[in-house]
Amino acid sequence: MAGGTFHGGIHPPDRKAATSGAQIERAPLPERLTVPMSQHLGAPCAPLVAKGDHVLRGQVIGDVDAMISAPVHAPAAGEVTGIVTALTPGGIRSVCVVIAVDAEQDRDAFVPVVPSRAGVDGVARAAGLVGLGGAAFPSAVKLAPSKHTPIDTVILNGCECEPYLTCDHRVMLEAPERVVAGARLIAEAVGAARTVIAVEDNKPDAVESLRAVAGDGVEVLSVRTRYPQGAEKQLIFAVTGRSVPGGKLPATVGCLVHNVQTAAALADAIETGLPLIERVVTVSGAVGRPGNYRVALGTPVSALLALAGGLTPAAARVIAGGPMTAQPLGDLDVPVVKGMSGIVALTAAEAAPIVDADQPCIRCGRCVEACPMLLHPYAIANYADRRMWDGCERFFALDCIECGCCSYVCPTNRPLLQLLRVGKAALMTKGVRR
Amino acid sequence: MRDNIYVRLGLPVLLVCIVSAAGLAMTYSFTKGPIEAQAREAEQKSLTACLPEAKTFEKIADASMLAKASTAAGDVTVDGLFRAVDGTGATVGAGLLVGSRGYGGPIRMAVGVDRNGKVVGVTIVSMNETPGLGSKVVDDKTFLPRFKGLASADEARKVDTITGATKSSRGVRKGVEAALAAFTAIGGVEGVSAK
Amino acid sequence: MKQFVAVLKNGLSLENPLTVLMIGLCSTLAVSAKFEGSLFMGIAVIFVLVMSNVLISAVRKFTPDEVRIPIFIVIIAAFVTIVDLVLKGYFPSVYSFLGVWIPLIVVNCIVLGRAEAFAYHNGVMLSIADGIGMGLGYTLIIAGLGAFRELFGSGSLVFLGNTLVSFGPAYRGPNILLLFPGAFLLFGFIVAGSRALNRRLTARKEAM
Amino acid sequence: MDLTLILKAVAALSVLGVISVALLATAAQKFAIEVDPNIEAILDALPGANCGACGNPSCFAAAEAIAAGRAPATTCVAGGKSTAEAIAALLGESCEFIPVVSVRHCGGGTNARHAYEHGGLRSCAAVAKLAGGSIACSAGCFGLGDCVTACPFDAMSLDERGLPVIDLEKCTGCGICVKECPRGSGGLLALVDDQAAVAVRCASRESVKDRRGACSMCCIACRKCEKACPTGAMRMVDGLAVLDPKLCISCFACVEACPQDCIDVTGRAASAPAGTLDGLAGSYAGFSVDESAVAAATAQCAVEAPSAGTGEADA
Amino acid sequence: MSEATPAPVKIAPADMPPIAGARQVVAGPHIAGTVSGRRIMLLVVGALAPAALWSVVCLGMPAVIVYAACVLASVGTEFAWNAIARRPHTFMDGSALLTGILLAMCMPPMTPWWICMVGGVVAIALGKMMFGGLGFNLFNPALVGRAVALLSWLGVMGELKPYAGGWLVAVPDVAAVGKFDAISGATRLAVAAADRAAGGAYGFDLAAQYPALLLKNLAGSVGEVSAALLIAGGLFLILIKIVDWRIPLGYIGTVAALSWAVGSDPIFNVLAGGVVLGAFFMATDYVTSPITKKGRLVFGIGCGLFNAVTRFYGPMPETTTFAILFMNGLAPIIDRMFMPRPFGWVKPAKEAKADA
Amino acid sequence: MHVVTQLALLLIGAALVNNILLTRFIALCSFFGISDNMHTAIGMSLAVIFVMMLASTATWIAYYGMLVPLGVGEFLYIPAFILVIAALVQFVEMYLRKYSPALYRAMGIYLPLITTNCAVLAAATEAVKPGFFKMNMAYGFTLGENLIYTLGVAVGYGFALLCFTALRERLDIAPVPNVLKGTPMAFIAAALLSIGYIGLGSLFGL
Ligand SMILES: Cc1cc2nc3c(=O)[nH]c(=O)nc-3n(C[C@H](O)[C@H](O)[C@H](O)COP(=O)(O)O)c2cc1C
Ligand SMILES: Cc1cc2nc3c(=O)[nH]c(=O)nc-3n(C[C@H](O)[C@H](O)[C@H](O)COP(=O)(O)O)c2cc1C
Ligand SMILES: Cc1cc2nc3c(=O)[nH]c(=O)nc-3n(C[C@H](O)[C@H](O)[C@H](O)COP(=O)(O)O)c2cc1C
Ligand SMILES: Cc1cc2nc3c(=O)[nH]c(=O)nc-3n(C[C@H](O)[C@H](O)[C@H](O)CO)c2cc1C
Ligand code: SF4
Ligand code: SF4
Ligand code: SF4
Ligand code: SF4
Ligand code: FES
Repeated sequence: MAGGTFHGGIHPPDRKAATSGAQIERAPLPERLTVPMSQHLGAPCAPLVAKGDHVLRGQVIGDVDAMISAPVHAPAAGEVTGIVTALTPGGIRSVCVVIAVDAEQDRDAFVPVVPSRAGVDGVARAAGLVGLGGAAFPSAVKLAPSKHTPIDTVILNGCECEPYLTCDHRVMLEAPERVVAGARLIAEAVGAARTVIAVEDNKPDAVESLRAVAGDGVEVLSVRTRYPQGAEKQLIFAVTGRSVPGGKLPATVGCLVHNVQTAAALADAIETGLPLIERVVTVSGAVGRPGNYRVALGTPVSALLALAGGLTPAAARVIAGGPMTAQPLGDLDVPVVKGMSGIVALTAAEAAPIVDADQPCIRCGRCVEACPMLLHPYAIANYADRRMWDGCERFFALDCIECGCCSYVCPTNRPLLQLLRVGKAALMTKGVRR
Repeated sequence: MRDNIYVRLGLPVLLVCIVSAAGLAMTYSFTKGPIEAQAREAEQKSLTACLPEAKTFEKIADASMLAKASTAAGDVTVDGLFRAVDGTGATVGAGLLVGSRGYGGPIRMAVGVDRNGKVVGVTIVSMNETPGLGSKVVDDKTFLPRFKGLASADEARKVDTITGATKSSRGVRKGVEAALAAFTAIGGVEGVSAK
Repeated sequence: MKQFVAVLKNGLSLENPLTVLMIGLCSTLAVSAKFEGSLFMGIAVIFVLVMSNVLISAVRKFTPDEVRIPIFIVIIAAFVTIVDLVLKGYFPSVYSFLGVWIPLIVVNCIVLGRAEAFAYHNGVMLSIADGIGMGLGYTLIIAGLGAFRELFGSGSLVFLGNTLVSFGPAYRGPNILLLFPGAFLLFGFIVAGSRALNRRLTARKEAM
Repeated sequence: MDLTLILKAVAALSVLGVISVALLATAAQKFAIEVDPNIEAILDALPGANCGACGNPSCFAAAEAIAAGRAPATTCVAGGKSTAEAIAALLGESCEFIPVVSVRHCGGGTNARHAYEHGGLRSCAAVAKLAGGSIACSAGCFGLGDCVTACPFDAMSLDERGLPVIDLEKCTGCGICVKECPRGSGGLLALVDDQAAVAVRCASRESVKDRRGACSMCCIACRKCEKACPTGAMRMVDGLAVLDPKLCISCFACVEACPQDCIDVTGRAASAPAGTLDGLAGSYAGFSVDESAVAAATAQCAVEAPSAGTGEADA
Repeated sequence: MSEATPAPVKIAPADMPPIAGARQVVAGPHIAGTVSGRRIMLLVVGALAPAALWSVVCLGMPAVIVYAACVLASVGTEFAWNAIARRPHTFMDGSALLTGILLAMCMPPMTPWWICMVGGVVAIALGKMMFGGLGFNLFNPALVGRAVALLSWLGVMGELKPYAGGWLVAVPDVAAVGKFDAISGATRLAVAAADRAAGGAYGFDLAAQYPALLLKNLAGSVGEVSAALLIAGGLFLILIKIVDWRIPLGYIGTVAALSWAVGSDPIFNVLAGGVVLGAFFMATDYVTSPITKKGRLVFGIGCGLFNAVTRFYGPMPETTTFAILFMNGLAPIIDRMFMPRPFGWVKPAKEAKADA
Repeated sequence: MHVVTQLALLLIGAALVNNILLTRFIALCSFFGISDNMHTAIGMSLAVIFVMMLASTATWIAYYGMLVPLGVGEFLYIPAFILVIAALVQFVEMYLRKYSPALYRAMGIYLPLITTNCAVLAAATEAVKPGFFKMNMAYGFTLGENLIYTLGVAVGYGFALLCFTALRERLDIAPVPNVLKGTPMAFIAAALLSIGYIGLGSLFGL
């Protein structure tokens, strides 16, 4: 059996104390929302509104007729002042709808979703639901029942293994019933026999609160605290003992994984018709007032930071998400998007040192030991550094889940993950499949 | 006929083979003399060096004697037995060519034994020992003389080896031991002088 | 004639068999512990190369393609055997040092390599030039290597029984030069050096 | 002289010789298989760099494909015209080969605004993934030289502006740089007709306002080049000047006209033998533009394609 | 959805607390562990320190000279190389220091200073920098230095007198070795080998050598003075996870097992002849040993096998240097034998069947 | 000595102690030429093992079956051996190309290289004219010993070649100074690898 853990991994200092006790606070609306049409994996949406239109909260403002996509809704009532191309936190440039927020508005009123097809996945699609665990994969695709690959186990991912982040933790504490309701809905939708909510054992209070409302048929499982416990394949292994083959989906081993916030949002969408227009974001690190905020999508990161007391003078780096996998932000005016779980400001001392690839690998083997995918990161990185792509392929670069464990442990701080990404990108453009 | 592949390919090869073989056979007959002379001269030279008293060394071809010598020498090969004859034709002792084993390969040496069965001299004919290390058995001028006057394999076994060249010097020592043993086995001077 | 000289020069620098073409390495590394031996090796190779180049070039028109290798190789082997017998008969000390390496001239990659690559396609005169050029290129390196290893490894240079140079008995040279790692090591440096030189030569040629 | 020895030797070697020949001759007959002699010949004609630009794993694989008719004589992109012609001759075909070279469509470098100073790995591919790239322009060059290291023909180098310079004499048009550049698909590097005499140093598809904010050398869509071009080779496509090399006559009117210095001379000339600026100046004069522009063009060319400059000295 | 409804608030730029200074744009992960390459090297130096200091105490001035010459030459060569090649300086990363110390520890105490210097220069220049510096060398630099010095001046090093006398401890370690020491400076291992060859005629008691080998062995190289301190240092490194236990265990285990199999004393054979130094500190060099766990075990066993077999059946008993260098040469192919299988890896054949 | 022990020692001696590449400097051209690619190295190793076994059997038979009875072995063995080897290699190449294309692709392209591979002639010669390899064997081999010996030589070749190829794979990604890049560094690596083999010198008295 699984034993509640996986191979490899690391134990970074969790630094969650600053926000794990902070109640979720609803962020005020900024003057202007910049809502990207591409907040998810898959086809970007086309704007359905034009400059000068007035939109209502929850109104669909962007959609596209593609299987893998999710519509975008107006996070607040206001007037569309422009359709522009702007940078998103992920580093891509996306078409964005800019909304000048109405000064007076009811923040709870919304236009409920109108599903175009029946079933849980139809609602998920209409609500623009995407994975809130980071990848922002359209949930409807995952929830659509499939005959070829029946799902027997639904796992809710409440691990939140990244340091600093506490938004999932707070949601599990403050709204456990919604998480459980979401879990039930998902299990029902895919016809799974077993439903597990997996929480790392450093959050016993969350386990408690979930167990209190779980009832029959929903297991709350405490798993070992170890990064990246929350990564899909590792979590499936920890919970069920099954290994997802390289390049295959979890469904091949009968599993479906969703983040706890995704489940909660799904419950909202089904029960009240609320589309995905807000999410909980942890703001932590070198900021004046760290906390967890419920933020309207499209809010500029700078406004959110301002709300959180601004950056302290020591802040040297701002990142969008947990420190292991997050993208750095070059521009603090980028909007909050569906997949953004946190904003973390790091001081120079906390942040990893900046090094170029000329730091040699001393072949200590720590990265090999840490890699949860059992790869040889040092080798892939060496080959990527020399642009020897077939070397990358020989060492299975495409199996890397970009967890960053290897870079974390490397004593010479080689930019392993960055090199791995370069190698993977090169292999993918070459058309190599895993 | 010309189109036959066997002929087309075979004739040139055959021709080359015939010419080469003939040429080589001729060269061989020309050089055979000098080669043998060289070999003999080299033999004589090293034998003389270890038994200066003798003028000539006559090779002993008696198979049974050779067999006896070989058996007595054990691992060490006996490459040649010689009757040492002085200017008057009298047998003054025996020369033995033996091949022992050192660090880097075979050590071939000549051992001269006098009428009384005592070692007169040892020379190294060829060896492959490491320069600066194994080569000490020659470079160390005190080493080979250590065998002078020894009369039996047991005595030879007590000769000290050279530090750092243990294996080489032990190889030489074994050669001398074997030479003495072989000399005894073939009946000493009597055996040698018996024609 | 110009071509003759050009081909000859080629073997010495830009297409040196050892440092550029990387063939004929075995004997180079093996016998270069002593200057005398390596010099004779070089001479032997020149002899075999020139003679076999001449003969092969001469009979190339009558050599069926399918059996060219056996024919070449028998010709080469014949010359090698001649060298073998002559050295054995007249230079026994050299012979005893070179030992195995004489028969192995047959398979010395330079000899067959040049037969295939040059003599089989060119006339007798040019083949002679190629033989001499390649042979000299080989000899240059191997004798130089031999001189260096012997001189600095053992402290003296002996040729046919005469000591040419000596650092005296107190000299303790790095013995490793005489052992096989030393051969590999020095040759690596020689290749590096000759490459740098070649690069400069080529650059100059291009500049002209 | 030992006659029997000679006879014995001759007999021995002859026997072996005969056996060998018998073996080989039998083999030659029995095991004969059809091999396409063309493969070897084609392989000889290929450059042997095994660069993989043609999509075959090695030159040998390419040769096999060409010989089998699975690939055309022009398969080898790296070998260029001469290779294609040689192979076509081997196959008894004639070939239509339009040589291409790689050209950079960016004049940014030190002229471009940098969004941030990136840290870590000095590689364009890596920086492209960092917060949208280190320069404000979404199409411009990062100047970290991934293309330079990737070029198998040593045709590229980074200049002091932090832009890759392509030596057109060495560039074989293999297109590897275009593939390796993270912004190659956006047109930053592109393969163009070898004869293209000018290049637009901008590939941005952003609004002119954004472009101006990002770079002082950008194309501002003023249409001056379009108007100046006597043959209509320079046209405005979606707010960006684009050259049609087939129509270009190397008059350099556009170079002269561009207020942004955004159009550059490549060192090639449409109607003159490749690589000579003399011929270029002639056709230039034919369009009666003043002398200083020629000087300017020549000077720019020296920056752009050093070897073309030396080529001129040669001629 | 029953939260309080705050009035819509607008954040005017004037209200905004400072958002400045955050200009680092670097790829993730954004936090890093605390182990640095330099710290690893210095910890290894630290683990060696007790044994090294004790050897200085026992051997006195000659050991000081050997240490000084080796370290100076190593670090100096690294400095000079980078200066000449105009590369960034790396002599402060601690690995050259470590190489120097380890080189010194495998030199005989009476080695002339100039041989030590040559060893140090060769170790760094030939053994490391030519390969591209730290992390790229294929063979253990210290052992390359020692091997080249040894092979170059076998005569000189073979004729070194044993050193008797130290600073703090006056009694030299001669008694246990018996008359052999006086004659030739032979190590205990050499005496044991001679004794074995003579069928035990010398009556050399192996078990009686333990105390000397563990605590104060003067017949051997500088680093071999105290096996106990080396073992302590090695165990410390294993404990703090700098060294993988597989290599030392495989090495020492194999030497012990083979010694036992040929009827010699396993403990004596492990303690003598630099096996402890080699197994804990030299075979474990990251750069020149396999990186996979299985590979490391195979590597350790290989070292032990080579060491023991050559010790018992070869011409010279001290073959630790060669054993490790030989296995260094095998390390890449060993790694290649244990190529990674990613998590969830399926045998291609099986997968094909499943798909069909 | 038991005959099995003796044969085992012969094998170890030929493969490791007197390794043909690193301690006897034979067949170096292919060693350096082919060691830059693992696939090629594996193919070559297999081809060498196969051809050497075949060739040394053939030459042994030719020598004892013909040259010695005729009394011409002394001076005719070089052309005779090399002729046999060349013909055999070419024959095998043709045969494989026809009947086992897979095997031909795996090792066929290396076969021509083997003709001029010093190892084959050297091993064939050692079998009938002992001493060349400095093996401490003072007698000519029987056919069986010859086979074992040749196997040892060939396996030793393959082993060293594969180790070296793996080493060079790592050299490929090392920032070696420019002058030393490529072959020079390969020689230096070979030098250090051969130091390891020194430790095996004279093992078991071989
Ligand atoms: C093209 C594609 C198709 C997918 N299809 C499914 C699916 O049918 N069922 C499913 O459960 N997940 C599906 N996924 C989602 C992934 O399994 C995974 O949940 C998602 O990529 C986020 O994972 P991560 O955050 O661990 O990276 C799909 C993902 C991609 C990229
Ligand atoms: C390294 C790594 C760590 C992750 N950690 C978490 C986590 O702590 N919590 C989480 O919900 N998802 C985490 N994920 C994302 C999951 O793999 C997976 O995509 C997600 O749980 C799917 O749920 P969603 O589609 O609802 O987002 C992580 C992914 C990776 C690659
Ligand atoms: C490269 C090398 C070459 C050697 N050459 C020889 C040699 O030629 N002769 C020899 O007896 N020992 C040779 N040895 C072995 C040792 O020098 C010697 O056997 C060992 O030190 C034991 O010697 P001892 O018993 O006199 O102390 C050599 C060792 C090495 C590493
Ligand atoms: C556990 C460990 C053992 C080491 N052993 C050696 C050694 O035996 N010789 C050496 O020169 N360097 C050693 N080093 C230092 C460093 O790894 C070595 O210099 C590299 O091989 C240089 O690239 C060691 C380092 C560590 C961490
Ligand atoms: S980032 Fe990739 S290679 Fe590195 S530890 Fe994670 S999965 Fe392994
Ligand atoms: S952790 Fe770093 S130094 Fe260690 S093996 Fe991996 S890349 Fe090399
Ligand atoms: S510049 Fe680009 S297209 Fe030209 S040769 Fe280099 S990589 Fe190929
Ligand atoms: S052209 Fe592309 S690859 Fe080349 S330096 Fe610019 S961004 Fe990098
Ligand atoms: S392999 Fe080329 S000379 Fe030996």
